[in-house]
Amino acid sequence: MAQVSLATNIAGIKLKNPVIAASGTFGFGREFAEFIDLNKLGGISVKGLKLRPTRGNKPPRIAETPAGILNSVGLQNPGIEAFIKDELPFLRQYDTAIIANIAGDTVEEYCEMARMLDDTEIDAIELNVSCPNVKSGGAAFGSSPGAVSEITSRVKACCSHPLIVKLTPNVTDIAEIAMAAEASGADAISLINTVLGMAIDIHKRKPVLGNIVGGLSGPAIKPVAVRMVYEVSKSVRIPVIGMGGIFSGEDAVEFMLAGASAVMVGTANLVNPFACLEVIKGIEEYMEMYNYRHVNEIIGKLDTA
Amino acid sequence: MAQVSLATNIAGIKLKNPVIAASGTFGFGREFAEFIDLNKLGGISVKGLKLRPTRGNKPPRIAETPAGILNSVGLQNPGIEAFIKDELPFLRQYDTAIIANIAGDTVEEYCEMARMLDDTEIDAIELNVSCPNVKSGGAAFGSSPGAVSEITSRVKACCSHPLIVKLTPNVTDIAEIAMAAEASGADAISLINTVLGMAIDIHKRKPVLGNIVGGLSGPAIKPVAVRMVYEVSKSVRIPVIGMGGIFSGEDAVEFMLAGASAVMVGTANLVNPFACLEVIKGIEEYMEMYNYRHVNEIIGKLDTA
Amino acid sequence: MAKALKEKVLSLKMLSHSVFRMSIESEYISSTALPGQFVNIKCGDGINNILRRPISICGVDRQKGTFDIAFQVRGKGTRLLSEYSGEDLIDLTGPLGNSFSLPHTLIPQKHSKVAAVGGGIGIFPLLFLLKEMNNAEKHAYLGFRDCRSMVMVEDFREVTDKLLISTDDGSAGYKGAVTDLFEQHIKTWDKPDIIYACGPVPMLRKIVSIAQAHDIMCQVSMEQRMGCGIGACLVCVCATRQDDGWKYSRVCKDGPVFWGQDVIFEE
Amino acid sequence: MAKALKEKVLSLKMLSHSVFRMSIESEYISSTALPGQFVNIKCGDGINNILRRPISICGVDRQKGTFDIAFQVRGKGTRLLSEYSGEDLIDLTGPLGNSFSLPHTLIPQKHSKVAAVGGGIGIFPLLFLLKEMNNAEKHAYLGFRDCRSMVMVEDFREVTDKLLISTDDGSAGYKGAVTDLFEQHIKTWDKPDIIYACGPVPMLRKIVSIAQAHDIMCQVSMEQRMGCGIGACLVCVCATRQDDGWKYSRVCKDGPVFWGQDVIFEE
Ligand SMILES: Cc1cc2nc3c(=O)[nH]c(=O)nc-3n(C[C@H](O)[C@H](O)[C@H](O)COP(=O)(O)OP(=O)(O)OC[C@H]3O[C@@H](n4cnc5c(N)ncnc54)[C@H](O)[C@@H]3O)c2cc1C
Ligand SMILES: Cc1cc2nc3c(=O)[nH]c(=O)nc-3n(C[C@H](O)[C@H](O)[C@H](O)COP(=O)(O)OP(=O)(O)OC[C@H]3O[C@@H](n4cnc5c(N)ncnc54)[C@H](O)[C@@H]3O)c2cc1C
Ligand SMILES: Cc1cc2nc3c(=O)[nH]c(=O)nc-3n(C[C@H](O)[C@H](O)[C@H](O)COP(=O)(O)O)c2cc1C
Ligand SMILES: Cc1cc2nc3c(=O)[nH]c(=O)nc-3n(C[C@H](O)[C@H](O)[C@H](O)COP(=O)(O)O)c2cc1C
Ligand code: FES
Ligand code: FES
Repeated sequence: MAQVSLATNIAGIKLKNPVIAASGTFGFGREFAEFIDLNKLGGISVKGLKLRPTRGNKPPRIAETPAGILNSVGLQNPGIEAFIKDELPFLRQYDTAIIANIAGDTVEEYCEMARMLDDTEIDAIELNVSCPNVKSGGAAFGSSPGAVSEITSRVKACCSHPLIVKLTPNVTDIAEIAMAAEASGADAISLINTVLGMAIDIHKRKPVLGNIVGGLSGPAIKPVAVRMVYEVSKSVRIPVIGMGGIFSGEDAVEFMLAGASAVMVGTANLVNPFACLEVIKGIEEYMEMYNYRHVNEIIGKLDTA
Repeated sequence: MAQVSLATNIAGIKLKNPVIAASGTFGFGREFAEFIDLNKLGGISVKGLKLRPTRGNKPPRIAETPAGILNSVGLQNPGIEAFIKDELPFLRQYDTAIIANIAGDTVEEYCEMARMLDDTEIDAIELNVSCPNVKSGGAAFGSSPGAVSEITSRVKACCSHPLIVKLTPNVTDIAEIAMAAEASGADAISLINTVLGMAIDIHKRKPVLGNIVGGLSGPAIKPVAVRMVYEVSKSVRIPVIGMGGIFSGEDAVEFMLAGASAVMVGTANLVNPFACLEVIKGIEEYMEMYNYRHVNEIIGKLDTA
Repeated sequence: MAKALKEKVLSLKMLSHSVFRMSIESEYISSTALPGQFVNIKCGDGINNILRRPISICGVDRQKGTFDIAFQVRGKGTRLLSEYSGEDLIDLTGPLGNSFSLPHTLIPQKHSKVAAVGGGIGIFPLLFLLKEMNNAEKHAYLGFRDCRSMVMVEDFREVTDKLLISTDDGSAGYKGAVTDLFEQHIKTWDKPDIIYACGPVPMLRKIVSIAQAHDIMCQVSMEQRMGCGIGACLVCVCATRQDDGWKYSRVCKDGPVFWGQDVIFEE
Repeated sequence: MAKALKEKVLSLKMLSHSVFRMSIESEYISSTALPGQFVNIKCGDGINNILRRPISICGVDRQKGTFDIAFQVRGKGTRLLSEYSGEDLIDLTGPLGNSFSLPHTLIPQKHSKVAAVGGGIGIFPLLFLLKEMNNAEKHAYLGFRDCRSMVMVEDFREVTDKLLISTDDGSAGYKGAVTDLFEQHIKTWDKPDIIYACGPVPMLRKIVSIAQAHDIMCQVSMEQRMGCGIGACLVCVCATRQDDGWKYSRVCKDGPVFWGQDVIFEE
């Protein structure tokens, strides 16, 4: 059998394989370290960090929907200082890319966090732009090209780590937003974050989630995610990291064919602590089946003739 | 057991119950008439009509995804004249609301169709604004409040039937779009149309659909649809017709609690020719279980305290 | 007229590593189905696996009130179908689609010569068709991948006057495409009056061109991904010729059987 | 330490119209589980029904290497669980969560008096707890909807010195809430040293207030909708007091057992 190489390099981030644990579904890695060898992962995107400790939303915070889940954790968080002091040293023990996913209420908060991370040993920053911009009416930063431009260029100016901008799918034109991020200095794009959704308990006549609305993730959103990765990959030159409902190697290959240079696995971790490892193995098997040696032979190789 | 009444009246359209077959999944009713008594339906929204006969998209036109389907029929269609001549007389035999779903490439086409329908015996027009506006760059009419305003007011000016504007979910702010439709004369809003998605055959390394992308429908999108119906119902005063993944009476009740005055059943018809009837029965059972007598006791009665 | 039915599975037999034959009790289907028609089966729960799966009727027993299907396990739906067992109820709609035109309706005055050409899962509807033909000389040409994939050969032998087999690897019968086998035969032998074909698109395209070259009537049964299966949703189309050009016809309602010359085989 | 396991189901017994007890073979769980801990079970395929379902361990047999769970069928997940049968493999993670503090660790010098108060499905972890207690006088108060819903009464009788039962409709035992039954008892009778409670939130709130009124140590086991079950996703929280105010604690990792006075019962 041909020796396959899953190693890849995205915007200066070295990955031993293209599979990264998605933010918010993997904590700071500690709990999963009981189940799997974190050294085997391409990378870990940590739970979204905020400048200050944050309590998060009122429970219940999760609901099951057809082939998906809704969550409304709302960035419960020890704060970035605690992360740097208590969590990063633990994570740095492992030979895997550590991505700091950050979320702010204002552009200034994002910048402050980026500066605080600047002399830490993380491999990249992932800008979660799905959060509401508290200063300008509460629309998510990620919902307009202008806001994405501003936040990207401002953060880029104050950090030396590779900068991944993570897009929200709740927009009319995702390619336009991705292009704005690219033009403003993003080194890579990751997508998609969760799709806004809601579930109702018809017997209690109440929303299931304490927060009323939440983010839909899991296999249900995979077709939407694949489409957006495809659209974005065609529109930007920087690498794209795809996610949304990846549960198997085959799912990951769909994203890679659509143009993703790497993938993130989120919801799957919740049901299966070995999910990331199984996705890695599945990609490997696919490559062996078709005699590919490098992931580059898959990435963007969709035939749309 | 209390006698429940499912009859309702939406923007002047009398419905014997709040369950309408969704456009594109029920043809012009002929095929379903073999399986069910069309008189039992609240209404039928016919396959999207175009001004001229239309071939539609290249097959394959359907893919199965987790708890959903993707379709890319692309408005295959005998044209509105043939509808009026050959199909409407058949449909008018039945005592059920007939809604003409229309789709144009330009505002003028929409107006022309509305005029042609004006002296026919339909009960309402449903404006499918998910189609690309050929004259202005190909973005869907429904993707900006401005375009929705224009098309709504222009069509409203040339038709006397109640006008339902059917929104696309592929937008950043659905409430804003709904408000634009309301302000421009819409008598009701229906939502959601399908969510843009894509599926890839990793063995052929090709999109599954001949059209590359398609519209996601079915239970997978239900949380997104419920959320949008909730947001729109809070923002407009005109009635809202909800749809997206309704397979049971319980699903329908979710939409009604979220604010929908009526619902449409789409994808469920494809797997189960009795789907609409089962949804009607399910709503009835729910009302009996909680001793409701009128659907108004459910509509919008979500407790979000 | 098609009905939505819940019928009892009587038996499920494994015919090869991947092909199963299922007998289903159904007074309605067995008494109304015509060769070429299919049923649309809800293999899963209809929510997580939404779409029904179209499977041809491969035989009926009107006395017993039963009919048979044969299917290959390919993906999720057919895998679920292979897990049914006797006494389970199966949810299906049918009989669906048009049907093959029987020889006596096409050439009433003659004991006609008929060739049925099938490839892979395309052979199943032909069994029903051949069985229903009287007053015809029946030749069948069946193409399989290899000898391990050969199924229903005895059933075909019973209802044909001549049976020829090809395998891609030559492990049984003629080595090569069934279209080549067929073409050689009509060159060296009396040509048939009618060809019925079912199988993959490249095979059908070839058969139609052979039929046209030899001026033989030809009907083909098409496959397409389906939604409703009853003609309402317009997802299952194939391109067909009409006077003023072409249009998309519904495989589930206008087909699955088309006249060979009417079909425009895309790419 | 929790593990992800695929274990063999040994038996499934129906205890009432909606409650089942399942025995599962697991060397690992039976030898490591502590009372109050739970397992998180993949009831469906994990794709269409994504979330695991948390179910308390209601007993272990260390000799045989087995453990038991008991569950009520409520929705999709527990319904699927009730369809398992002997020899099936069950996919679970566990043992998860912290555990009840046993009396001898809380009051080492004393043969303490213990009250276990359970309502509905909340009784199950208490059975394991009561069984694991030595050197204590054990009273249990179990609340059921009606006599049809009463389950495991004999099991509880075996591991308690006194067992009291209430039903909402009075069809067995005390008529009314188990909290009222319990409150009457500590008024008329020697108060316990420790209360362990598990059940619906209103019941727990009441028990905690009774405990505080009488100055009794009290531990409660909380329920919350869960994601990962291992502490990583932060979806399963309940509000708990801390020095400088309050925070959200993870029921799956920091709990499910909390000190009564630490929990802020919302709404
Ligand atoms: C009219 C007709 C008659 C058929 N008769 C038979 C038969 O007798 N025996 C048999 O084994 N097969 C038959 N097929 C093909 C059969 O329908 C597919 O093999 C089956 O749907 C595959 O489903 P799956 O879940 O196993 O595969 P998946 O790949 O998981 O299916 C995904 C989707 O694609 C569709 N699909 C995949 N392959 C095909 C195909 N070749 N044709 C149509 N839809 C497809 C499925 O229906 C489903 O909607 C027939 C198809 C048609 C259209
Ligand atoms: C630590 C813990 C221990 C438990 N122990 C037991 C036990 O021993 N026996 C028993 O019968 N039940 C127990 N439960 C409750 C049990 O988890 C729920 O009844 C079950 O998850 C319902 O799932 P369902 O699919 O039947 O219901 P559905 O309503 O279909 O479930 C939908 C979602 O809500 C969640 N959910 C629904 N009700 C609850 C609930 N009460 N608590 C937590 N999540 C819920 C489900 O896990 C699922 O994610 C326990 C819960 C927790 C948190
Ligand atoms: C419980 C949960 C918490 C999440 N928290 C975050 C977060 O803090 N920051 C972030 O950028 N994305 C967060 N996400 C989104 C995921 O990282 C991912 O973008 C999304 O879930 C889609 O991928 P999936 O379908 O594989 O889960 C969260 C998702 C879930 C399910
Ligand atoms: C096969 C198919 C064809 C459709 N065609 C149309 C159409 O012509 N016009 C329209 O407004 N919506 C069309 N729709 C969208 C549905 O009417 C409905 O808005 C959508 O599918 C969501 O509802 P559902 O999940 O119940 O199907 C179509 C949907 C499907 C599945
Ligand atoms: S499958 Fe719906 S028209 Fe053929
Ligand atoms: S369920 Fe994930 S932290 Fe508790």
